[in-house]
Amino acid sequence: MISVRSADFDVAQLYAALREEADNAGGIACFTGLVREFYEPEHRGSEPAVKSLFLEHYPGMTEKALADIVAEAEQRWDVLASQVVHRVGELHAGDQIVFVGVASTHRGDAFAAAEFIMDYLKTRAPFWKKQQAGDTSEWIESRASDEQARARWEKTT
Amino acid sequence: MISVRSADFDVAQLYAALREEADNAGGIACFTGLVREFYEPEHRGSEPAVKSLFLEHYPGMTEKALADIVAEAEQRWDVLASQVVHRVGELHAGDQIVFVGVASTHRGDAFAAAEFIMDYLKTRAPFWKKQQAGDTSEWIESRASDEQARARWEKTT
Amino acid sequence: MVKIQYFASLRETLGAQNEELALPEQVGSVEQLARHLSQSRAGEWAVLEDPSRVLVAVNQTIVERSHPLQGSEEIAFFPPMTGG
Amino acid sequence: MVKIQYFASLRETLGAQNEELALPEQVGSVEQLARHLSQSRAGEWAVLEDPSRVLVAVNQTIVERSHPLQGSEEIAFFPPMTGG
Repeated sequence: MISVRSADFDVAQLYAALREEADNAGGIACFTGLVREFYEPEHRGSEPAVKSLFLEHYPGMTEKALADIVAEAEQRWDVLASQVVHRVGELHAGDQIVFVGVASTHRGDAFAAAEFIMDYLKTRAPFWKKQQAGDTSEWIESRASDEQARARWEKTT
Repeated sequence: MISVRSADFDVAQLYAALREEADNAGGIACFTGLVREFYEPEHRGSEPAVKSLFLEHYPGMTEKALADIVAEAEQRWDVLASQVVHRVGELHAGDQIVFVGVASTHRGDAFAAAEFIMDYLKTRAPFWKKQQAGDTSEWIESRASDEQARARWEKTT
Repeated sequence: MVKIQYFASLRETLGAQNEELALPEQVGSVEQLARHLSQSRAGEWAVLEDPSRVLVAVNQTIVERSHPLQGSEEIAFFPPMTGG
Repeated sequence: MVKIQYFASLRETLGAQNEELALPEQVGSVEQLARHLSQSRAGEWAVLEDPSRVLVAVNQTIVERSHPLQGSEEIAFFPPMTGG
């Protein structure tokens, strides 16, 4: 199941759905992303920490991009069931922002498929983060490390 | 926290503990292993499926081996908090058998540390599975693929 | 007519959210559309020609700059994604 | 005296769970202990000399066959692990 929404999600419920749906799975790998409270390097020590984020997305394409990523993971690995949830709108430090869970016959496949989905979701699904620190807000720049994390999957099977 | 016990565990509770303990984590990676109902290849089609397992362990060394594995993961990656639970005794098809959860600043570290702990736990912690199918029970043989999964971590940092 | 959408920092920089446009005859690809918008509107619009700063989706799929346009697509320009 | 424990299939094969043993003078390593038990007890005990089928822990840490023994350790013989 793929869900893009502003409401929070319940990891216990998503895990239970994976366990229910995946008949005879050997393992379930899950990842939850959280909103970190951080200082921009240039502000460190003086400016207030980032306390909130605004998540913009491209309705319609978002769901399609996530479905394509999950379909690619299903091609590459033994995926018995998967759950992808991404929140949009205003979020605060400590909030859950994304959940990816994969049930598989084998643990290696569960880990690989979940991490693959996360790495592609970061760089290929149309989400953009704007951070709020004190009175100022600015768009977060994409990171080369995220693109590198995605690109390494191109070399493996 | 490391726990070796016969009682079942609650993934929601373990996840909540990770989230609580890891201040300002960026992500939490979790893996749950489940008891699969499977046929031994030589029995396929005629003999009953494996319906239960007995997990033997080496009390004292088990906890020490798991603590050593977690300490090694903490050396290699940014681990803000971790939870490892392994059940022993009699388990049935579909039961939860093992949980590994890691909270980290970065998702790559959370995934790597969790998978590292699983791969070492499989081959370096003193647990042994005996399977029951119908009236017969036999010890499960170790798998070369598990040792290969562990060995690949020797080459990386 | 194509439908064009702009997202996130690009939407703010250009002060444009969405528009409908009849493609000029010489515009047959994404690259040519970006050049057309950049040249006809000038100023901040030049950024559309930089593939490292602006990605393009046609009918909700990310495409290369060489992607052909028929004239009835849903086109989106946006900065590199930062989800997850 | 060393304390020796046997686990899982090895425990069943040997019919031995744990024992205390005074190390003979010539036994100064894990390898020499395995040979001593194999030769003095014969039969199924020969498996102890096969490092691919039997692992050894001394004081609850897995060791190589060359690991030295002082004579007061907790020693365990067991098959490759199958947890998780």
